[in-house]
Amino acid sequence: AETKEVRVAQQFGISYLPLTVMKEKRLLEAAAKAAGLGDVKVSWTVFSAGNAMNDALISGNLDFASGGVGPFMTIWARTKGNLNVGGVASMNSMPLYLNTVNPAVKTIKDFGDKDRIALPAVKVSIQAVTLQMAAEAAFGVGKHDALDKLTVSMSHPDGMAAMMSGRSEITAHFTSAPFMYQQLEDSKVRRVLNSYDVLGGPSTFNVIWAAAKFRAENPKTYAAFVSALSESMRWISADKRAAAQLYVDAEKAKLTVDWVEKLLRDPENVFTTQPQNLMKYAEFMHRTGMIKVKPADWKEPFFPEIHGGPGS
Amino acid sequence: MDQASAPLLEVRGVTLQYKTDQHLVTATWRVDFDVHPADRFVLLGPSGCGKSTLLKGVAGFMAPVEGTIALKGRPVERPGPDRMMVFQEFDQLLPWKTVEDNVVFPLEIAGRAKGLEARERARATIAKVGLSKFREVYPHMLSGGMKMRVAIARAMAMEPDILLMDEPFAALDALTRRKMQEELLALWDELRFTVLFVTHSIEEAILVGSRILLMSPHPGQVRAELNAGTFGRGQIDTPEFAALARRIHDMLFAERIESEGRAGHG
Amino acid sequence: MDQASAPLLEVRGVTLQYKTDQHLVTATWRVDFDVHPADRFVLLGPSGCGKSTLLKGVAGFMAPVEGTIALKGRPVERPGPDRMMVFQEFDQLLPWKTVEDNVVFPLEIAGRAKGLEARERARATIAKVGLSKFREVYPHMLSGGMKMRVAIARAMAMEPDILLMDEPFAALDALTRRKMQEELLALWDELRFTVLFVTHSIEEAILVGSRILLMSPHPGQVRAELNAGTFGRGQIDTPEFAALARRIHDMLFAERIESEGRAGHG
Amino acid sequence: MAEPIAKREPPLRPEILRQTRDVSGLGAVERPLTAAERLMNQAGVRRSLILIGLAAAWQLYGQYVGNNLILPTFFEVLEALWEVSRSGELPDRVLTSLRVLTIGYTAGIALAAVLTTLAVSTRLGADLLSTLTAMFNPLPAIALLPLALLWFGLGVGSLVFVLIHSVLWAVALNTHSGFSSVPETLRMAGQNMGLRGIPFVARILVPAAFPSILTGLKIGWAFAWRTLIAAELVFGVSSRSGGLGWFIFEKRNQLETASVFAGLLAVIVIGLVVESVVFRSIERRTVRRWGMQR
Amino acid sequence: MAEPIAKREPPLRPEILRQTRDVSGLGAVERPLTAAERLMNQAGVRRSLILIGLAAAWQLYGQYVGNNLILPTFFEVLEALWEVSRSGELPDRVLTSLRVLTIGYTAGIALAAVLTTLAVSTRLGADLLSTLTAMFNPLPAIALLPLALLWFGLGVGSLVFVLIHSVLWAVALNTHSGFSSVPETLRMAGQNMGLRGIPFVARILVPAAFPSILTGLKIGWAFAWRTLIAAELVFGVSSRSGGLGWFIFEKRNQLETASVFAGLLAVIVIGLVVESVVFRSIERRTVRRWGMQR
Ligand SMILES: Nc1ncnc2c1ncn2[C@@H]1O[C@H](COP(=O)(O)OP(=O)(O)OP(=O)(O)O)[C@@H](O)[C@H]1O
Ligand SMILES: Nc1ncnc2c1ncn2[C@@H]1O[C@H](COP(=O)(O)OP(=O)(O)OP(=O)(O)O)[C@@H](O)[C@H]1O
Ligand SMILES: [Mg+2]
Ligand SMILES: [Mg+2]
Repeated sequence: AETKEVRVAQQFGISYLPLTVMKEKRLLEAAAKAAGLGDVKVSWTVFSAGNAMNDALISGNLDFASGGVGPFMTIWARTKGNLNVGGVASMNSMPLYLNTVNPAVKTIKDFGDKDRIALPAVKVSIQAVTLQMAAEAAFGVGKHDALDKLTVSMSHPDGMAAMMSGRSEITAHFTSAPFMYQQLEDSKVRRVLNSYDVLGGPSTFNVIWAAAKFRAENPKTYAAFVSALSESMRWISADKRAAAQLYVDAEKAKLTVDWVEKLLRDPENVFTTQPQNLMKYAEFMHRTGMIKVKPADWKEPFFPEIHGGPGS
Repeated sequence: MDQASAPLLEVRGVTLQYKTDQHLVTATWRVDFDVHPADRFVLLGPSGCGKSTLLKGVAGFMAPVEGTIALKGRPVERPGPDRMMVFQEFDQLLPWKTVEDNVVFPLEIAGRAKGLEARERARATIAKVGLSKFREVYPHMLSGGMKMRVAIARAMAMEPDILLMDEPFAALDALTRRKMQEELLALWDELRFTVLFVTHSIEEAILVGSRILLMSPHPGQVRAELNAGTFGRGQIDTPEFAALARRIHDMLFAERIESEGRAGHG
Repeated sequence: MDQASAPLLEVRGVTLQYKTDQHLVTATWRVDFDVHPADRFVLLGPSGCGKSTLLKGVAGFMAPVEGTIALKGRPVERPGPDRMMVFQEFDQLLPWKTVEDNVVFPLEIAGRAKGLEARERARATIAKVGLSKFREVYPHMLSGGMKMRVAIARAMAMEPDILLMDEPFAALDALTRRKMQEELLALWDELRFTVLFVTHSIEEAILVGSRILLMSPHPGQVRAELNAGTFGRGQIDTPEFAALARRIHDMLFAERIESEGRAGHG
Repeated sequence: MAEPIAKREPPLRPEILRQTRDVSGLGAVERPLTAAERLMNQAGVRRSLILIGLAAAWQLYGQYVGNNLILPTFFEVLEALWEVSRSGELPDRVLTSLRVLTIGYTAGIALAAVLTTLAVSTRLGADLLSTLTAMFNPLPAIALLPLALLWFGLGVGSLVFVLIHSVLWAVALNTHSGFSSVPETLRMAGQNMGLRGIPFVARILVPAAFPSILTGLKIGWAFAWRTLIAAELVFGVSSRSGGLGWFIFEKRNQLETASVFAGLLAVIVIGLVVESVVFRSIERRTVRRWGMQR
Repeated sequence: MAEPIAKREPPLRPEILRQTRDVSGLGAVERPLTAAERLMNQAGVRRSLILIGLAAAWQLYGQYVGNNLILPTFFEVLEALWEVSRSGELPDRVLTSLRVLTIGYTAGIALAAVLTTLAVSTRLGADLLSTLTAMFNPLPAIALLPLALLWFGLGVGSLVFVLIHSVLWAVALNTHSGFSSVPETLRMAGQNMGLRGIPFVARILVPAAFPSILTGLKIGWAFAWRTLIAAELVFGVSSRSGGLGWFIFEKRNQLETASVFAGLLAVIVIGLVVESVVFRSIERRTVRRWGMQR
């Protein structure tokens, strides 16, 4: 018999909207019922960071985890051959902006010794990896860590407060939605870098992953999850206004519905199960030694359910 | 009275030492004495000769490094309420209990008396030491002599087999002291327990004691064991009392002069 | 000797009280006395009558709620090394200093002597109290009487204007006590400082004191102020000595009986 | 020092004899205090002054900084506090946190009691305590994460586990040091009554070491708060059940700095209340009344 | 209790007279101990046994769990420790952390000294200390972030600030409680020598309250570690300055659990070394030698 309880984890923020919708509209419960699994209980846990979520998954306290591309590649590489954690689906493709308040900085080549770039975690966050890729492109192979010495670890809100206050050394912030858009509303802030430009097109930001064992033991539940996720994404793209409303209500966010709707309507923000430009990250991370294993193609880290699509 | 011939407490060749990282202090050296039931046994000797240490040995706080201390034929192994002790220090009262509670506490702990009975017994004893007005007060609000009187009351209320008293009356004025001595003797007369009593006063030794152990200076050894007979306060001015006092006095003096001569050489 | 007529210490109508949340204890009530330079002034009175409290007042630890305490005409405001005190408690030594360092410490703090000089002075005084063998030892390794002797040495080495001594010899055996009394008197004879001395022993009061203040029981009031003349140990067996002792004895007794009668009514 | 005037003698004066009076009913004799002195004698007044001073400093500095994204002013925070309190959001979160906190705190204290009792009873116990403390006390909560997840999974169990870790060592260290400092005489007095083992610890050592224990409890309480707020982020929150830590995290992510500070202000207020109501009155009724602390 | 036999009298016995002997040169008289007893008398042996036991328990439990992503075994961790030590990575990080730690710890102690001196000298100081402690001690480090950034910017300055916060209150609380518990007689003895103000605090209160102060220092030291490791994540670690906390975070992100534990093991080892070398020998030379603690 399959499990009666599915444990799903998400993180905080607009990029996790598909899961929020799934939770609020109880899509997984419905899909499970439709698959003939009866009443399945879904428990949702919100985490403040990805690594604790990975610990929870590995220790068997969690079935589906969600997070950035970086942590996903890491856990896939590290568990290959034992736990075999694999991607369930991509969740979205969203850009990451590097914004600055320093008027002298037009491109990343203009950062001087006095500048400091805040990002969620030095060297390991997806922002840091993207910055390294941009640095490699700008300064040449082997120079990918040229800007690392300017980077500073700060959580999104702290980094934003630090840069916007103008009272600290932080002159630039590499962050994600919604912070990056909020920053750009201030006239003194300019965008230096867009991750889509670095990767040459839209790229996956968040991924959902699970352990192979769970999929093997609960194939129907697993399938129900994938279909509920697709359903959720379909619903979002069908009615962006309602999705924005749902987000604001569910998160008790201070953002206005209009603002969120505008963000959702921006074509660079897409909710899709298909990974995009994932291999570029994987190759880079492997080349710089952050992961020990290199996937043969984009399909390798993912479970077959989504292999049919146009991933990359 | 077949018990009379068997000593209640046998101290045989007892050497007591304090050992710390840097120092080794021999407090007493091969001390022997017997205390029989109903004895009022007094330890008399110069400051630092190991009287308190001996009492601690009998009470079970310190194990001898040599020799044995046996109570009713069994070696003393641990402290117990059958040997209530009045310590020399003022801070022996439990600061978190009032005077009355301090006296009640061991009664209840040792199961000597419970509840109201314990309280009444405590009150009666506190009255005997003249502190009825201070029953509800905490020890830190008492004078030195008053603290000692509470400790005396606490021990006396327990009516133990053996009462160990380490200079209990040293901090008391002449009158209170006399009153306390009388109370102790009256209680003894009623219950005939055994007392081991440390004092500095020769007069007190003769008045309170039935037998007196004279100790030599540091490290304490037995100098003499004398009978103090049954001198009461009435006999204080008799020639017999004076003679005994003189004799003890001379013995202690001789010892002192001798030891000082020795210290001079060494 | 024009100073002789002006008192060194004037205590005028001094009431001393301890106040806590629940209790108010009046320790002394409207006490008056004068201490003149070179006086050996003895406070004598029953346990709990406020002798220690009075000494604390003079030392500057407690402010009177009524009346004034003036030293050389100026009110006493705070403690100071000109009034070295020997406390009644055993735990007045600094546990983190050896016997010798305990004696040296106040000398250096008060600037009485420094370095080697202080050390030599300390050693000499420690020898006087018979503790040369224990110079390097920490206080917790001393017996009760030995601790008191260190405290006495500490105060005497300071040679203060006024020496306040709260039953300094209570924990000492007859012989050590006599030796200490003699040392104190010898030192006084040399330096002629002023002593305020609390004791419980009438004999000691007469031997050590030049003037004796008799206090009534709790709360302490002045009962009498007597001249103790210049009795030395040699005069102990004289009828004059005995008469004075008797007189003091009777006064204290009368007081006690009176107060007990009173307590019975109240 | 008095100059040794050539063998000066005390003057001879007449003897004095007095009658004593019955003054046993004597009440307090006090010098009158000025109104200002009386006011300043009230601990409450002094503390309130301090608090007002701190609030004023905050307000002024906040205005000077003038950046409410980083440091909102005191009044802005008060407003936010009123807001989130009225909506019932904050009280809810505070209650959730308090519940977990109480469990963890109590369990930590209980464990500390066991450990220190062991430590004073046997030499091995003492070594165990000091070794464990030296090893585990410096470890941050994340070090316990794997064990917590293995043993308790996500949720309250793990939180409590981490809380115990933050309370246990501080309380145990203080308690044990307090026990070790109990004067020998008091110890002997207790043993003399026949107390041994746990009754000896409970009836002699605990009250005798109470000042130290209280300090340990205060520190443990404070660190339990700190840890709880941090740990709620590590262990995640299921559905809407988060406590104060999550509240702060959420508000921070929404860049509502004033609400973040409102949450922190709640911690401060609770700290003050616990200190002045609980700890202070325990202190007044125990160590101060007993004359063990001034 | 002895049954009151009808007015029993002590037996009359002959008097005894003895000559005493000169035994002033007497050495230790000891009962022989068995080899096992002698061994167990060595604190080092007992502690090593405890450590070995803990390591064995870890190894066994780790094998039982059999998931080295979540809980590696002891030997795997030792291997990782050797690896990261040999490469110089860990020692580097440890040194960085130790440097910051020492600064923060020392500054915290210094501030605590100032605060407690104030607190014992004036009544307002006492109120200030207890109010500040009650308010700030429960606050997590993130609460200080805004102030830290405003005042010290990124990097070491802010870290030190947070460290001070974690050391200060614990040390101050313990010191103040220790000061308040100094027996009245000792206090008076000090004042009697004319000591007042800072000399009085330094020369009487500090040594007299040393057991409490030591406990405070131990707790402060432990909490400084905890805070440092956590704070390196919260406060702007720039890629150049990462210490042990950052090392642990990085390895955790890379799911190199064995290295994470190696980092934690380093904390444990440092804790043990500091305890047994620094604190223990201070204890032996002070409070134990002075008979203030057993
Ligand atoms: N805790 C201790 N550690 C080390 N040595 C000690 C300790 N207590 C006492 N001594 C030493 O043991 C000897 C005897 O001490 P003890 O207290 O038994 O003397 P005492 O006869 O009671 O003296 P006193 O009449 O002064 O109280 C002394 O030399 C003293 O220095
Ligand atoms: N700290 C205190 N708090 C409250 N009351 C106290 C305090 N110290 C002493 N007293 C009270 O003050 C009175 C006088 O005490 P004091 O110590 O001066 O007596 P004393 O004459 O020295 O007695 P003794 O000869 O027993 O030492 C006593 O009734 C006592 O209860
Ligand atoms: Mg003694
Ligand atoms: Mg007194």
